[in-house]
Amino acid sequence: MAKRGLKQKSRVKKETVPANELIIVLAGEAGQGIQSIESILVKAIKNDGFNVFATKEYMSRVRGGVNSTEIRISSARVRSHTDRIDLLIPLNDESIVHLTKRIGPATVIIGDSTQVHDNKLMNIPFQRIASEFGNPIYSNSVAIGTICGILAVSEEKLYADIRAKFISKGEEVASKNIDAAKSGYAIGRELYKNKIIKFGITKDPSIKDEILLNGSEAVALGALAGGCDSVFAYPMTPGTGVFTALAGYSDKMGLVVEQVEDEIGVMNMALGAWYAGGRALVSTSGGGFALMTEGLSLAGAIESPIVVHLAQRPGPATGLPTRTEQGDLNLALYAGHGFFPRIILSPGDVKEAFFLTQKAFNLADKYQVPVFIMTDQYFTDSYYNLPQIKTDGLAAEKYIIETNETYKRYALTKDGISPRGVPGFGTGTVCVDSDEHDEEGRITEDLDGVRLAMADKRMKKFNLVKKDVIKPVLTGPGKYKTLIVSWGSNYNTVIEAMKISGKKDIAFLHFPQVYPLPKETAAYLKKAKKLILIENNQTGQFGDLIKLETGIDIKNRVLKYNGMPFSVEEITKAIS
Amino acid sequence: MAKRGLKQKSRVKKETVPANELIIVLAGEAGQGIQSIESILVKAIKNDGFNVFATKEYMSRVRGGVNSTEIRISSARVRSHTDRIDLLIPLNDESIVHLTKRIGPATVIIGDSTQVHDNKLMNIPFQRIASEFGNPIYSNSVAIGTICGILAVSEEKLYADIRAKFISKGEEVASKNIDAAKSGYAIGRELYKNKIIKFGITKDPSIKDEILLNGSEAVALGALAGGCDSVFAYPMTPGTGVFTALAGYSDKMGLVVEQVEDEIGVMNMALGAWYAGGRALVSTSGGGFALMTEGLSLAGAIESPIVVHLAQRPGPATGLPTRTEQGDLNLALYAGHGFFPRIILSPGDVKEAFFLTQKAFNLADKYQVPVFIMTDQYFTDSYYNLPQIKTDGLAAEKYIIETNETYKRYALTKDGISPRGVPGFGTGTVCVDSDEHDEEGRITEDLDGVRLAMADKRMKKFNLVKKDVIKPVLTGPGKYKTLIVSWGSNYNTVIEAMKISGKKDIAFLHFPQVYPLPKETAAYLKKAKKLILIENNQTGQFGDLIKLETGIDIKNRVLKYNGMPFSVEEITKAIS
Amino acid sequence: MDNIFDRKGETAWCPGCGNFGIRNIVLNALAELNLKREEVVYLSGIGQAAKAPQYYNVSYFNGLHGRSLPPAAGIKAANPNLNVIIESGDGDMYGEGGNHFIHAIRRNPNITVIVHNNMVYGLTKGQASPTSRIGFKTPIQVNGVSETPINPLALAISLDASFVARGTVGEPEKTKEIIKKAINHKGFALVDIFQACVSFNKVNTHKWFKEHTYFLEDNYDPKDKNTAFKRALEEDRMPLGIFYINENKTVFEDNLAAHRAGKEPLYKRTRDMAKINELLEAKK
Amino acid sequence: MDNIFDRKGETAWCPGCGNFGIRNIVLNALAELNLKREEVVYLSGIGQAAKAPQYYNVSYFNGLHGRSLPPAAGIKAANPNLNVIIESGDGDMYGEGGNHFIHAIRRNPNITVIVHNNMVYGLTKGQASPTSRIGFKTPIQVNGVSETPINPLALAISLDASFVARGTVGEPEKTKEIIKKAINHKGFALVDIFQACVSFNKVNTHKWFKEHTYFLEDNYDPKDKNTAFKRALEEDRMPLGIFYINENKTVFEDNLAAHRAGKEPLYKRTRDMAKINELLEAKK
Ligand SMILES: Cc1ncc(C[n+]2csc(CCOP(=O)(O)OP(=O)(O)O)c2C)c(N)n1
Ligand SMILES: Cc1ncc(C[n+]2csc(CCOP(=O)(O)OP(=O)(O)O)c2C)c(N)n1
Ligand code: SF4
Ligand code: SF4
Ligand SMILES: [Mg+2]
Ligand SMILES: [Mg+2]
Repeated sequence: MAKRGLKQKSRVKKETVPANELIIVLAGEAGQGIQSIESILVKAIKNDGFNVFATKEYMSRVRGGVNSTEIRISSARVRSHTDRIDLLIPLNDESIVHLTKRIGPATVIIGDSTQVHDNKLMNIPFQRIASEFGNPIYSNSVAIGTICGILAVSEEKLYADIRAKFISKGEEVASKNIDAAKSGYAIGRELYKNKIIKFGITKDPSIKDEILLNGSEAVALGALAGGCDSVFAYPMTPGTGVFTALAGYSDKMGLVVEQVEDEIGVMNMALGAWYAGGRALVSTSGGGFALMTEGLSLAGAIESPIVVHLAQRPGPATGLPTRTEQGDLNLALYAGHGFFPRIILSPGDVKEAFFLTQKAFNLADKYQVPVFIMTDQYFTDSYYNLPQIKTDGLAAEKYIIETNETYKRYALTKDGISPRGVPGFGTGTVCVDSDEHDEEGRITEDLDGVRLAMADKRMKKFNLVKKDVIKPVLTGPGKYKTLIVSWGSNYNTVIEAMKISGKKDIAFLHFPQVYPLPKETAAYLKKAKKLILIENNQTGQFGDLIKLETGIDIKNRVLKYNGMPFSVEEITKAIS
Repeated sequence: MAKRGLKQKSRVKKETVPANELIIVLAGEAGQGIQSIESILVKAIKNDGFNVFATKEYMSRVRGGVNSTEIRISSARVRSHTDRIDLLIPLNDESIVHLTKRIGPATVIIGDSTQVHDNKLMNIPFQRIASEFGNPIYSNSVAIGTICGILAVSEEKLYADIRAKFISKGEEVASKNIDAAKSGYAIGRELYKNKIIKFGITKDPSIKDEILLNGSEAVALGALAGGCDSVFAYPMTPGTGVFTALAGYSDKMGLVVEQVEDEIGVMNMALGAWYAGGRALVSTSGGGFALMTEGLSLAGAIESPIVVHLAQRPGPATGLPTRTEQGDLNLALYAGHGFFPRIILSPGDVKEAFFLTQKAFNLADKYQVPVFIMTDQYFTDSYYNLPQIKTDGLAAEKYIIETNETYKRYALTKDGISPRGVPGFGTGTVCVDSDEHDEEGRITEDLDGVRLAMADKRMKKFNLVKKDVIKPVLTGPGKYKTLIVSWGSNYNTVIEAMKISGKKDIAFLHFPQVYPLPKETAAYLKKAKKLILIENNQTGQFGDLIKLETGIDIKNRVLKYNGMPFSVEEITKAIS
Repeated sequence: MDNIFDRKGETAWCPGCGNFGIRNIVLNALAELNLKREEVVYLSGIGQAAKAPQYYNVSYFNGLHGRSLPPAAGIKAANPNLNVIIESGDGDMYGEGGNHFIHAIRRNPNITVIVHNNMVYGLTKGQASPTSRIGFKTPIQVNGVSETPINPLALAISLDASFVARGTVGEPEKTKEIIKKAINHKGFALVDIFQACVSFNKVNTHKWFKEHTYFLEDNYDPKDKNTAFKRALEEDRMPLGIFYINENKTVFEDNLAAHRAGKEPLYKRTRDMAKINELLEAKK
Repeated sequence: MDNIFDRKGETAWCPGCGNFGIRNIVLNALAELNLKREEVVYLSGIGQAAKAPQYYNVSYFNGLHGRSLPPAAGIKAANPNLNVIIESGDGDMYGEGGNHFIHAIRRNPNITVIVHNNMVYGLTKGQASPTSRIGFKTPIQVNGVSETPINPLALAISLDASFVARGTVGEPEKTKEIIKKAINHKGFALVDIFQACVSFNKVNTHKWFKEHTYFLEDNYDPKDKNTAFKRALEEDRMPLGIFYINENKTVFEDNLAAHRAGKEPLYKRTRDMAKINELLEAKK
């Protein structure tokens, strides 16, 4: 049924380097400072008017191993991961081994020959140059300078950024780093002039005014725009990024931020917060969410809103803690015992993540249901420049009512939604119960009367939820022969692959909301002669959902489950 | 899509009392002793050569409320719940209100008019008679005697049973209870002679040698026959019965029985036991199982066998703790993050429960996968007479190997199964890891090599599991027009309803194994003109699974989700 | 006089059960404290004791077995002005809920936790609970309990809980005073209450509790942790009263950024989009 | 001399981390005890400390975060002859795993529990752990920890744990002796070990631990619970050594019906169908 997980076979063979793009990969041990090189670099590049995209892959360890960061710089917007590397800067030998399959004949490798040994290596003595300024530790700044020199990034801003980064360690450290970067810059200029590295990227000054946002920040900011006032979590990669981002905003925004003892506590505490009028987010990954299963069912029973950010990574169990996968869709779909409605959203890019998360809070509150935001490690850790996000028209919609003495939390209404009061607001009592309950929220054993009424009420709400579904997004011609179907973080990669394929009869259907499945789905699928399902998991969980809901079985499943995201090349190949 | 949950509309109207059957219902508060009346009665009746079936429904409380026990006595084998009541013995007024819908014009109601008030009541002064023997508490024995009198059950054995029951409280108490029963017996004989209660059940002396077994005991004994040597649990209705039964056998069988602090601990402790060579069972219900989700994924990752008895009750959350439902199939199907194989069995009657549970341990051990036994409250609490179960040919198959220095727990083999060693048996080390691991069981970050190999290995095992599926059981003509499809505890009720309907072109397909779905399923379904799905849940979860796996959408779904099991009458109506 | 907290009507408890006594004690305590009914929120897990909130005339959150403490903290985080009281069973609080118990004490929200300690699982019909005594026989512990019972007071004191007390249904007046002090105390207050389960615990009966308890001396000073610990360990006759108070702890909700400037409940606040725009601007 | 427990090769730990020191201490302890390598089973949860079993040459069960204790008891239940040792982190054991910690102490299986206490979550990059000190700043606890840190020793003593001790990487010899005694002890033995996380805890460094610890006197008698508790509460300079031993407790696996007659591992036993037939006969 399913294709075998895509495996990268060998060093990339044929390649046509588009001159208007440069793909740089930095690689080295955890602890060698790749992250900080990346953060300075990407900002400097963007502020100079380049389109830029950055993503990283790393091992589950604090030091050692091999991690790498990919930085794509381009005339056009770039927002996805490629296998191809134009310029590789390895900080050790292991990096080259680790990336072998992505090194092609045209890949330029620069590095310090005292650290790295490869036939293709162009030696730049980063360490020696750094030592000239007193400490080999400055070699990262030499590397930053080199890259900026290659790109001819404005020096002034770059050095200001470096100063800002290091000034907390004293003026001397800051200026030494700047000096190191300057040396690197000169080298970079040379490399470019000598046509060692060739490209012709056009800058766009308006990019300076754009923002840089990764998936975690987009979810965190979207949550705040949705009125999120509290976050409960237990650290778990890759869910921690959203938690950390919100903690960073807590003083400014006046948030409740609590690290709970375990994920069971997380979910139950968040439900307590919603009960008393808060708008809480929980952020976790598969294993942590597994522990919230019973609590999710509680949300269903007491009809509490809750927003769950579920950042996926490969399982089963601990699996590959720092890698990526889209393997938790079934878990989100079916977690919890007993029937209750739920909504599952799956942002395809950071802008969509912002708006979907914003909306998630309103949906959760309106329908009193759990809403999931499904991301993954690749999505949370990737970032790129995009035009400023406009919050015009956005509001954290209020649904809470003031109660009076006759208030009944589970009043049976026509549409199944009972107005939600909170304790302390009005004179009524607000009673919620995990047992089957009557309109007042009290335990019942009235099976034919109350139990059925309450079960049917929950079903009515679900029917309402089904009418308010975010439509799938079609990219490409309205008249297509081939339709690519995917969800979540594959979005930008598929878009780019479609462009590269150049085919005129291919379209792509992306699902910002995967559940309830939009009712248009079947019609879209039926129009196509050929369907291609793309999922970053082992079995095609979304394909199964589509089959269940529409009866259409997409047999052509392009699946990947080695812990890495799809690359543009892989998808290009799969759709060609 | 789905029919509204079956609701019992009103007092049963038309009825034709088959003379060869008597349906007795006892009802009263929790704490009034209905359970002990039932246990003495059913045993006495069976030992006298009657076919008997008993089931109970009760509220989630220790005292008060209304509980009832249904006892069917018949010439033929009876094994399912009916709405009809021939003889009702209410111990209080609430009992009559509670059972209103099941009381028909032909229902005879006998009771003590100082306790119960109803136009139809035939007064038998249970309390006064009991008081004559010194204590109104003996009234239960009067009632037992009355029923046995009606049936003309052998007095000698009956009184011996009563003595056995009460002798621990002293000779006086025992003989007073016997005297009370004797008075009741005489009354019962009168009632029968006066044709107040009419029936003509033929006895079969061979029934004396049959056994009485409920669902819980069947699972417990089946587990023991499968080599189960340890049980870990946290009390949760209706999963507790199996736990209690095994605790009762622990001294005789030399078992490990441990009540763990929570369900997370339960699952993880059981996995530890399997790791070291034990064969552990866990028994729980939906909410408790929800907490085991992460642990289940661990079983998947480390390829540990585990047998889960999942006794279902209505959700969401605490729901209706003492009621019945088949609402946890999706949970069992999809619990756990990441992909790994699993097996789900769903016994239809107690004999099948014995053999399936026995087999579950061998399947789990052979394929190193989780195996579920899905029952429900109705199933665990119901019992009836059946011929002695033969254990000939059954064995607890041994799969554990002795290790040597080169042992690798996850050796890559052709079929995906790596021989399983245990620590202390041989000279090798047995290393299991929740992270993705290599053949030795050590953490890996080799994505394209080891990760894919291990993911594919788990898939290979799944393919093997799919080849060894217990076939569905067809009852009725091979050439059918209508096919009833169901799973688990509905089995006997459907069988009886089919007989009553008398239709020649109806057949019934029962699934002892629901997952992986037997490959014959589609063929069976396609042969039918009309399909009827019967499930005791709100949405038709098994129907969804069938749709997903076969593409066949059974639109005609007979669903019930008020917390009660299907009755013979309901299914008869649904299939007519 | 009518007690505004009293929700008359049937309960699901067994006649003679200690739960009734606790209910009366609590009702009196609530009335005497003159709490505003609308500002009291009750929580519980699942069990017989955990049905208590159903029988008061207050708002409640009757959550999952073992999980009353996390939502209680969530409620205080969302609205620190509410008076939050938990009433639940020994199995619920110290068994399934044990991890929350430890960490809620560390977190120290201003809540009151009343535990009905009947040394047994009542609702599920008589299995051992974490407070069951060694040797206690049940249908599961067929040869009697062999695991050391939890001493909830010693445990709470070891975690430096801010208020640790024990009462008994047998002493309604004194227990009521303890509960009142617990509710008035600012911080996490534990009141473990001995309660006989007449249906499933035939050992630790009303009589047994009477014989095995006594009150701490009137001049007992609950400020010293070591003394409190020592007294909590007494086993033959177990002291009752307030064992330990630590007034020097900060309270969970006060430490939250959300409530540093003021205690306005979250539901009253509105999100200022200008601030979001500022955060977005900073991403340039 | 070659240590048979040493599995040479790379680790995933940071240079300078205290985990290396603990590893050496443990390796020496294991070798000196002359344990049979095939009978040692290691367990851990998830975290940096929890990677330890990977680096020994023994059988191991590297389970879920926070869940090392339940499988350890399961292993002892299935085969009481195995020597079971847990090595895990403070977050793993006292945070996510807190409920198992409490109840494993009550259960008292004969296992040794070594906790790498670095007062931080290492693997997830520096959030507070249950043992983090008040005021400790992290990317989550931006204004510093405000929750009272767990005192694992006081907690264990309050639960009457059968062996409670603390060591430090800074004192390898003495800590090794403690671990040896813990492994030889029959029952649940806790050894909390101070270990500096050089990457994420810049407060509780090797130096800090040195300055804030000292060893219990040589004549300290670990038999009295009250004294042990008192000493465990000392904060300014924290004592090291064996705080408490209770030899009078029965051991979990010995109480099981399965092992009352003998300790034969379960995998060696065969099920006698005649017995099943007897049970079935009794259903007549
Ligand atoms: C997750 C989960 N596990 C188990 C149960 C079943 N259960 C309900 S109450 C209870 C124990 C009750 O004991 P306790 O808390 O002491 O309360 P009591 O009934 O004695 O007042 C259990 C095990 C449940 N509801 N949920
Ligand atoms: C259920 C679950 N929640 C969260 C995590 C993420 N996680 C892995 S290790 C860890 C904490 C590690 O801290 P500690 O136990 O102190 O070990 P250290 O790394 O400091 O040695 C966390 C939160 C997880 N793996 N599983
Ligand atoms: S079961 Fe026990 S605790 Fe529960 S109500 Fe009855 S007597 Fe009380
Ligand atoms: S993160 Fe900390 S505890 Fe983990 S290995 Fe590095 S220094 Fe050690
Ligand atoms: Mg209790
Ligand atoms: Mg730590």
